[in-house]
Amino acid sequence: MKKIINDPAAVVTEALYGMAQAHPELRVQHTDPAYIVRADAPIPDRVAIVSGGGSGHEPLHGGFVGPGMLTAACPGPVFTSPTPDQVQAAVAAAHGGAGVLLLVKNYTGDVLNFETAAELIEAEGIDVRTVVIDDDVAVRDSLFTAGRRGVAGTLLVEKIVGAAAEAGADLDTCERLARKVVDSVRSMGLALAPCTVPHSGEPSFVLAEDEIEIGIGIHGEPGRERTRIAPAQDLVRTLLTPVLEDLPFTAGDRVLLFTNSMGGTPLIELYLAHGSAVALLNERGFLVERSLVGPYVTSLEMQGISLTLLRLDDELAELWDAPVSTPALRWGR
Amino acid sequence: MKKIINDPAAVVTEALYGMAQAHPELRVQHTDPAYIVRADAPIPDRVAIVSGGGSGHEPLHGGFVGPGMLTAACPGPVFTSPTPDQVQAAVAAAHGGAGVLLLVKNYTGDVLNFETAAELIEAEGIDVRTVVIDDDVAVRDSLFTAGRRGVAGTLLVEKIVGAAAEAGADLDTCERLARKVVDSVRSMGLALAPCTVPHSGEPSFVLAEDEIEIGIGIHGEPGRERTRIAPAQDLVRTLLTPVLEDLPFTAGDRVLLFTNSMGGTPLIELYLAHGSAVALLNERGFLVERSLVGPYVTSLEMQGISLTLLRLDDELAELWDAPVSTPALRWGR
Amino acid sequence: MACDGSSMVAAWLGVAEVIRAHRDELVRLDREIGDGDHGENLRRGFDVVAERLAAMDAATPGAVLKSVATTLISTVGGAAGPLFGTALLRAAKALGDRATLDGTAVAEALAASSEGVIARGRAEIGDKTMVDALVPAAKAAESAAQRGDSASGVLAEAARAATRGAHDTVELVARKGRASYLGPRSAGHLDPGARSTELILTSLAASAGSLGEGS
Amino acid sequence: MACDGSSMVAAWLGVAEVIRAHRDELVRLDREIGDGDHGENLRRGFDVVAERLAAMDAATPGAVLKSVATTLISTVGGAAGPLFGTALLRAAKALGDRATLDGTAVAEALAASSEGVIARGRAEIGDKTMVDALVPAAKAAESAAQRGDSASGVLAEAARAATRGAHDTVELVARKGRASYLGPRSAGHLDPGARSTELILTSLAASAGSLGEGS
Ligand SMILES: Nc1ncnc2c1ncn2[C@@H]1O[C@H](COP(=O)(O)OP(=O)(O)O)[C@@H](O)[C@H]1O
Ligand SMILES: Nc1ncnc2c1ncn2[C@@H]1O[C@H](COP(=O)(O)OP(=O)(O)O)[C@@H](O)[C@H]1O
Ligand SMILES: [Mg+2]
Ligand SMILES: [Mg+2]
Ligand SMILES: [Mg+2]
Ligand SMILES: [Mg+2]
Repeated sequence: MKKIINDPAAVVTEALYGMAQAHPELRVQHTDPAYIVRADAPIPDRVAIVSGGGSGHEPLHGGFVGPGMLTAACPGPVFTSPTPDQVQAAVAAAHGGAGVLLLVKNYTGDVLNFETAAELIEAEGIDVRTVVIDDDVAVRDSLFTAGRRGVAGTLLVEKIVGAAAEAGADLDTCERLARKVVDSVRSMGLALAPCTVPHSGEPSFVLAEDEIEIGIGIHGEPGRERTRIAPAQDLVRTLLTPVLEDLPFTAGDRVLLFTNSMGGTPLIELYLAHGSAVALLNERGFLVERSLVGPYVTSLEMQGISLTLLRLDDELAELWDAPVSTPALRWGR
Repeated sequence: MKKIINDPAAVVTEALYGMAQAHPELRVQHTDPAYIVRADAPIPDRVAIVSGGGSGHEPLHGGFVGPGMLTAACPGPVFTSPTPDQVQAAVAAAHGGAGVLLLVKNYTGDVLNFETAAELIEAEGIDVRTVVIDDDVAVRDSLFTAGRRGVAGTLLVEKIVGAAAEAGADLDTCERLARKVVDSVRSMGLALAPCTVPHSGEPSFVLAEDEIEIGIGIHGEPGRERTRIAPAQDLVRTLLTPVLEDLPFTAGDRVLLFTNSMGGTPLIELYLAHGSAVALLNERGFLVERSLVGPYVTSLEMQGISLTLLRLDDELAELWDAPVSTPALRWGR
Repeated sequence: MACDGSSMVAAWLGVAEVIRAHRDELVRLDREIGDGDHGENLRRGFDVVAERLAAMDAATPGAVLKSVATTLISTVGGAAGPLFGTALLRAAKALGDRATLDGTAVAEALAASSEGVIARGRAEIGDKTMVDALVPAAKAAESAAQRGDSASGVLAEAARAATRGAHDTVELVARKGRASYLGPRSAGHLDPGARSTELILTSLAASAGSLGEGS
Repeated sequence: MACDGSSMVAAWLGVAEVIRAHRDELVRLDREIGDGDHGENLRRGFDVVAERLAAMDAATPGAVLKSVATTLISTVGGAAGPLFGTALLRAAKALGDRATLDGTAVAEALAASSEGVIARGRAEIGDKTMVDALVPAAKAAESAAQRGDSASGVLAEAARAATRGAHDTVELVARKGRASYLGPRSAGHLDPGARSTELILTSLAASAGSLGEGS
């Protein structure tokens, strides 16, 4: 394992220290219980939007803290959900009196830890709601499984709900919007090469020279199948087909297309894949009205991409376009 | 070679097509002669800032086209300088009547092609100036070599000069500022793992399990030496020491620290390295007044980082802080 | 020596050591069918458990369990943190403020633990989780207690059942937790949470045995 | 057949084929001490050269060279594009509007080419660049022309000298171009630009030879 780290057990703490240096517009608590909060929080009478999860997906979630998006985020150890203490501490720093919305990716660990946190927060008399995000179509949902995973679609939920909260929406509205985005967004990813978790030191999986994993999760969890590497346009079709079928999206739909890097795939390949996906969607009669391309929901240095599609209406498009000012996502104003 | 591409010879064209889809605020000519220009160009009586170079360093340069930064950029084939035709075409689209400043990274190919372009542009009666950027301290400058390479410092030149042009500075001022930044900025990088150029199909170099290359160039050119991987804080010291000695920077200097990923290094390691560099600079009495952390001047999927230090004064700090609105760098307004 | 608060402290210090010794194994097991952090999560948590227990004043067995539980909840994260935390909180509650434990108390604690884990995680037996070690352990404990076994005897039976239960997860297809994403590919691997449950119970049983019998 | 415009077209079509055949070799050489694009850069340029020449009307040798030059300048990029472009622009200028070439004309064209490359690239002999193939070629051409050799004879001498010069770059340490960053590590490798210069001149000489002598 070759990494730019010191002690594997101190990676998150030390990275948060660096993040604090780079972003004076945030308040970063880099030691336990670690959290990241807007410097101007708590904001009176504004709903606090709080998310979090294992580290290693940067810029998710901490890079999305700021005006127009998250009020606070809790980074757990690499690929491990944060503890209830962290969530409580983040909420204490973020809560402005108008309630808290917890945005949680659907993994057993995240759900359980946020569940415990929510109980404790509620016991303090704070109005707290939880919305679980599960946009990954690679895993079939069923009563007998842990359900679909939360992946890149999380960014869209955070952006859109964050915009609403910034504009003064109440907790009911924020919760409704989060559920609306969750209901309208689907993702699927693939990997060309694995990542290595610092405390493990071994690649999360092994692929042959010409092999790729279709339906990869953002922790290196396997997906639907292993296949041969193929031309970009075929890979894009392989990802988009189940995404389009799942919701289902229908021709004429207005959509936002988010082409995401798993971390190690260069921007030139991302743009190429994005162009290919737009062309395919145009062909099938979809209106690609918004685009996002970049390494936003990553798995350390894993090579691969995911494609996320969100069905837009005026309400969602407007909230998407609203100003946002975070380390990783910034526009408007 | 596993990449998300179709035909290796079409990578740049297809990626530019995708970029055009993602960024309606740019005009992207994706076929030959390829260039990227702000959609609102030419802007009357505003100096046009034009840069370019081989592709594979994304978001450099095309991702820095927009208000407050580049007017236009010319993407060559992967790691190959653009042709004079491309520069001419970009300038034709960008020139608003107040002259053109060409920002060129110091590589023989880039210098020669931009030189030829400048002659042709001048012959059209346009006032054109060229500033060559050579911030990489890994390679010793000498009359008997190709000189120091232009690397991550390029971003700082483009940002600062772009801000001046946006504010209406004349060509003399823009040229002076470019030279001032070039005189005040130094960089050095290292690589943990190589990249593979699509048309070559082979890694640009080979490192052993525990080996890293100190002083790597952004095309995988070798640097000073190969050493063993070491803790992050030692790596940071190895990069910063020659950077600090070269200018030289002196204690008490106000500086901007730019921690850059070569492409495949995840953000968590970047932030960790950034924190380590800030701590070292603080110890030595420098004032780190501005920070930038991210994958901005990359070498495809190469793993590694570079550290860039710019000596700040009020003029440079103010231009750095000025609003910028490009695909990859955005703030203010 | 009685199965009291201080022997409970000693027993959990022993567990912390066992977890440290098996950290890499648990990481490896979790890498095979999960995300490779189970050993590191528990190591992080039990290091703090050991620290806090070493500094702890004399307390009832229930209070010791409660302290271990809250420490695990606030340091482990992941799925295992809240699940082991719930297990121990429920056990603590079942024990109340008893000063020493007999076999029945141990069996009741284990029954409460396994019910707690099922209530929190909604896994059933056969889903290839820690439930597959914990439920058989609780059942074996109940039988042993009914036979009148001592605390250490009950724990020894529970540990044996947990070992068998953990081993039996190898052939199962996971239906809960991260391993469930693997579907049929999860078969052929030992579940890391079942393995750590086995390790914990075995260590507790060993401590109880060497410490001698309670009332 | 005379060494005229149409044989010049044929000769450069031959060069385009040779470059295509050696693309991978030139990529490999450039990967060893540069950035691995030399073969691909020239392939891209000469593909367009071949296209345009095939569509070209009858012209003087100088006009053909000028067309090849401007095509290379606008398609090759990198260091080689402007350098080969300059070389051929200068050669075209030296030939003026002569309809056919003799040995002296060829030698003059090569002298102008090598001066042009040196003026543009500021490399000297021994810097491990295409100059190390081109300068000896020009010198050998001059001697051959002074001995009264024909155009094809002069080209053959030039090609032989270029081959020797290219081969001699192996032991040199690069002081110009990308390979210079390698310092001493650049020794032991053939310079890709010297190799492509050798290939071009050898192909031109072969075409001239098989096409027969000019005036
Ligand atoms: N729903 C559940 N019910 C009971 N146990 C579970 C459940 N989900 C996961 N587990 C247990 O947790 C273990 C994984 O723990 P750990 O690796 O620490 O958490 P994570 O899966 O969040 O990385 C699994 O091996 C399994 O035994
Ligand atoms: N200053 C120079 N003068 C003459 N030839 C040079 C010079 N710099 C580089 N070259 C030649 O160019 C060749 C490399 O060309 P190419 O790979 O196409 O360009 P780049 O180095 O820009 O990738 C080198 O092998 C060398 O022969
Ligand atoms: Mg985990
Ligand atoms: Mg090149
Ligand atoms: Mg795990
Ligand atoms: Mg080259």
